[in-house]
Amino acid sequence: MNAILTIENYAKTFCLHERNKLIPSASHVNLSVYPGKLTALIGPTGAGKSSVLKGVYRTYLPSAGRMLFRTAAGEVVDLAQADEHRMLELRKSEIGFVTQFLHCLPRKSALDVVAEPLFARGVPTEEARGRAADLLAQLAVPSHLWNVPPATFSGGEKQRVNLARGLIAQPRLLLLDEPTASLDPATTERVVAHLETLKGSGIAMLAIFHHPDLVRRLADSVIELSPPVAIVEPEKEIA
Amino acid sequence: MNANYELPLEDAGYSFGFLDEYAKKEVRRCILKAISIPGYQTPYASREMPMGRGFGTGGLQLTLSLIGEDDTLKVIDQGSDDSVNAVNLRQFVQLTCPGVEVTEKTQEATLIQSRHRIPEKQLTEQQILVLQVPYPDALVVVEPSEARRKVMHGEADYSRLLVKLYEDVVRFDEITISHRYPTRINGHYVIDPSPIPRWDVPRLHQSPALVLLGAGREKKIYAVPPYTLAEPLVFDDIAFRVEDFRDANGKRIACRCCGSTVSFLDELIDDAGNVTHQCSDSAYCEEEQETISARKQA
Amino acid sequence: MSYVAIKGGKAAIDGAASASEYLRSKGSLDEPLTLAMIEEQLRLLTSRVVSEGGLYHPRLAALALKQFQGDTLEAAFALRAYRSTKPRLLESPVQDTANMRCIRRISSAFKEVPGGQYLGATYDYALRLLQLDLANEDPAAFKAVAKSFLRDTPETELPDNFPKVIDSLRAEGLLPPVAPSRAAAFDITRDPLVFPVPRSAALATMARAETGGLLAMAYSNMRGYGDVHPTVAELRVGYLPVMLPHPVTGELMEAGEVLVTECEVVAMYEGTNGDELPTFTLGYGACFGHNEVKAISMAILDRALQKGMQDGPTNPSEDPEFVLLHVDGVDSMGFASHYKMPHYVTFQSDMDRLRTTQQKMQQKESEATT
Amino acid sequence: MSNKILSVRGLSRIHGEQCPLCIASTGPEHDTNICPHCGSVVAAHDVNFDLYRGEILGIIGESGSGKSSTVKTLYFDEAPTAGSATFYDGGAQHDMFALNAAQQRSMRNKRFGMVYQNPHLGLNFQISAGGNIAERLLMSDLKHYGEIRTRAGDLLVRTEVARARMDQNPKTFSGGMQQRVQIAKALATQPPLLFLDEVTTGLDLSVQAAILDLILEIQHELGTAMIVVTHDLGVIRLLAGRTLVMKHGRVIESGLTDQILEDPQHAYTQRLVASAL
Repeated sequence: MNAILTIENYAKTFCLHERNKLIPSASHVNLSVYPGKLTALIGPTGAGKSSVLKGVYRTYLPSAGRMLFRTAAGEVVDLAQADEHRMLELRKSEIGFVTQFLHCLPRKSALDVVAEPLFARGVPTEEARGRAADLLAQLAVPSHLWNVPPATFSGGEKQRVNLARGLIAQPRLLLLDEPTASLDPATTERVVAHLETLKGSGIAMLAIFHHPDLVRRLADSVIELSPPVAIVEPEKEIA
Repeated sequence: MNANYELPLEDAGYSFGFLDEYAKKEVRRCILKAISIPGYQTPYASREMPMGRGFGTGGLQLTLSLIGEDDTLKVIDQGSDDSVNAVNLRQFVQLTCPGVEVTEKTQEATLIQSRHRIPEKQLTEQQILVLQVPYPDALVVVEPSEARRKVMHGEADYSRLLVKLYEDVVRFDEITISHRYPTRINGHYVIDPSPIPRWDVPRLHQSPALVLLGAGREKKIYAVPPYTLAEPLVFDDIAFRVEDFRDANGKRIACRCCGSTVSFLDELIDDAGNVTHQCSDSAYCEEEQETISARKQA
Repeated sequence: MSYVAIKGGKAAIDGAASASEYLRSKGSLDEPLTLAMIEEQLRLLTSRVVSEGGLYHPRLAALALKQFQGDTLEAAFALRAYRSTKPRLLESPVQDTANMRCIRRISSAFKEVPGGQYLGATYDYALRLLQLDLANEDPAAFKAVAKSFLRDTPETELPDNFPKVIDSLRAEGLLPPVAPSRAAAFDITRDPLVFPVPRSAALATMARAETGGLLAMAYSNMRGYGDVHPTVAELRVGYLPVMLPHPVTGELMEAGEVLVTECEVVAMYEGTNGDELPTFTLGYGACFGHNEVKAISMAILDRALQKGMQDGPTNPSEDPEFVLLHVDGVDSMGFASHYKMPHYVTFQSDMDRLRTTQQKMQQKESEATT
Repeated sequence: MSNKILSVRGLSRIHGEQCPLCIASTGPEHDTNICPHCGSVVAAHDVNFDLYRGEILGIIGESGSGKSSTVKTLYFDEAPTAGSATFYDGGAQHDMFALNAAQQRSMRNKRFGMVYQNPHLGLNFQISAGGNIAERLLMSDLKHYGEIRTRAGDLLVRTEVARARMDQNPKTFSGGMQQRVQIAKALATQPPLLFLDEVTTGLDLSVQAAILDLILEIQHELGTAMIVVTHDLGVIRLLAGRTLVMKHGRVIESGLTDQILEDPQHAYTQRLVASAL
């Protein structure tokens, strides 16, 4: 089977100009992600797990390596080099990212926050809201909250809205950064079930979980990262 | 200063048409330009005339530049041949243009200079109407800078003028412009047609007579050539309306002298405080009266 | 009077003319004013009229003042209308005011200037106390004034002309060199002002401007609606020989002389272009006759307008349209007067609009209350 | 490229006389945009970007960075010193700075919209809110009073200004409402490209959020491409997909907005982001 994402020798180093410091966050990362499979990243804090996800999403500009993504059209794109407009296009239609934090406009209802990725793809408003409602119900967000802006929600409620928003568009590649971090066991169970369904439908996933249990249950392959070696002598020309 | 200096008193005689010939030629050149670009305000070097700026010096320069010994001139102000300013201007032309005939009858005139009115009687291709203009630019109400107005005219950008009409309708349910109604000539330039009442605006449209407008103080000449479009600026769904001369019962008020119900009326208050109405065009009114008395005699 | 809405115009005009003439001659005196009296004894009044009338003819100015009973606006107007009947026969070359035979010449920029300061005739330092003995002046005493002045004034060798103060500033590099004039001067009696206009058009317009109007505009700049902050480099009053080409030989010859007031103000420097050194800037004013306030006002406005033409106006006095279209006495007084003319037709039209609007509003209100 | 709406290349705006040293002696590395040799102000130099249909591009920087100058030249408020901009509109492409003044005004009136920080620049305070919108409709040759009323009213309702306030003068409105009227006016001709210059600066936080929300909704509904100029990272974060960072007249960095915020490359941007956190 063809990998949807192949990472070759990814490395990320931050250059803090102010303090004249180079801070490595990941290095020598190699992995592949396949349709319908979940690749889990494990390793101690500081090993660069999030760095890999952000590199794939291009929230970080990779310092080295290639990230070959196979598009729906069968084209292979190096996400490390892709044009910004191309990246925006892929984010809209093929690559989803569920982070731990919810960024959204303060007065938008939970339903519209979740439905937004569908709006962006041109799904009619009512249909998009319907699908958002289904998903929120599945994730046990009480229906009286659906028309309220999530700003006032509890941490767990926010996280579920965030998840729903990340999952709704069913991208071909889903990046998950501790998606169940602040959820109670019952809700975690619902999320896991849903992720299994998505996997079953062929979605490829690259994920970080804070619980080894979840890795065992969901991962088809596991990549262990170790912290990169600290750079003692800052090299100015590295950006 | 030379104490022995004597004034050359014989110098008081004036050449035909008061202005020197170079000046008249320049005015005629500007008239030709104005006719060629209907509605465009052609700048010209307006000369000082021996009457006040605002008293018709622009119209007078047009008249004096055009008039020849075989012309017949009619001068009116407020529709009347005998109003002070009309008399004054006519006397001046008579003084400086020997041989020129003057008349009060609209149909006899080859050249008509007027302030604030167009004669009621339909003008002909053989006639030129000269209108005196205090403010030549319809855009001045929305834009004080002449340089910017010139650009707006060039691009036929009259949206700000239309916004003014829009605001009028919003506030008053009516367009409140009473006279000097902005009028679009030949589909491009919007002119200030001089302070004629709205009543007279439709008569600019496809007029057989050449209409020339002269602003002396503002130094502009513009024209509505014969048989040219002249359309008051309005919205598609709000009609242009002329002055309404109906009484409280909706009946058209008649002139108290000639009984006409189709002319523009002056409203008069007599010593007893009663309001009566009379034709603003005095020559028209007299002719109507003559027709009536002739009919009576017959 | 019963209604004569618009009849009887001719009689009214004739009557108005004789009534004005009556007021001119009524009173206690048997003698009419002579033109020489006006021209000589009211010389500053005559100066205003020749300058605002744009025609250097002091005797006709005196006549106009007599005819219009001292109204400078009307008198200047009459000179202008007279001028309209005259063709322009030729254009003079540029006249060099360094050739001026000065009767007064001062600089407030320097204590001493080449050629010296000549205070001449001025009221600047006079106490404005009414000189009551002039009320009944004895003709003999009147004659004696001039005689004793001439007797008591030592005969000194006054130079024929004085160097210009700004020439020394130029020589020092404090003022930019004279820009070679590129185009012929703009003749405002032949061409209308179509904005933007060249500086020469602005200068010509201001030279004919009404003194009070020009002063008001300049004063707004001095007070703070502007920032020219001028220093009078030189103010001179005197007789300028008018040089005209001989009709046959073309050689320049003196055709006469005109009394002129000229003022040059120096203002602070502004940002410079490239590697040129910064210099002061110059404002120029000049008019016919002896009228110092007008020449100074004009010089300040010239500087303000040059700034406005270059950088865009930030004050009314820097806006060429605003200044040049509102300072002409003949234009402005004519238009103010024209409001006295009948406006029956337009007012009828106004009433029609107001009544219709009132009706509509009343209708709306009554609909709202029912 | 069919998706492109605006393409800007080598755009420069220099105030004052220029000398050959202007460019070499200004910019972030010289910590100034004023040429020390001739005093010219290099307000913006060598700005390049492409804008796609429906995209929101952020331009962030302090005052004097050149962000407003860039937008002013594109909106024809100022003429550029150099560079080109191509506007792709319904199959046609226009070399914007080669158009004559009348064509530029027409493009600005009919195809662009602008919302200024200062409502006095965007609105005529002598006339009603509806009249302000009517002006733009009249510029694009709609001359039917009734239809103008309906359209203007609908636009105000869409931007959450009560229809009942349509005939009132905007000077009686709150700051937030004035911005809504400006947005309604800018949208009157349904332009494919909208410029927003510090539109929320100076407004209360809650009002800011509501305006930003409105802008996003409009972008979703109408697919209007926007260039958002701001000094506020929060505005960029919420609105813009891509961002240019400007300083002393130069674009010092550009990228996807989340990348600019989380992985800024330039020292200045790092400082900017650090100080906002």
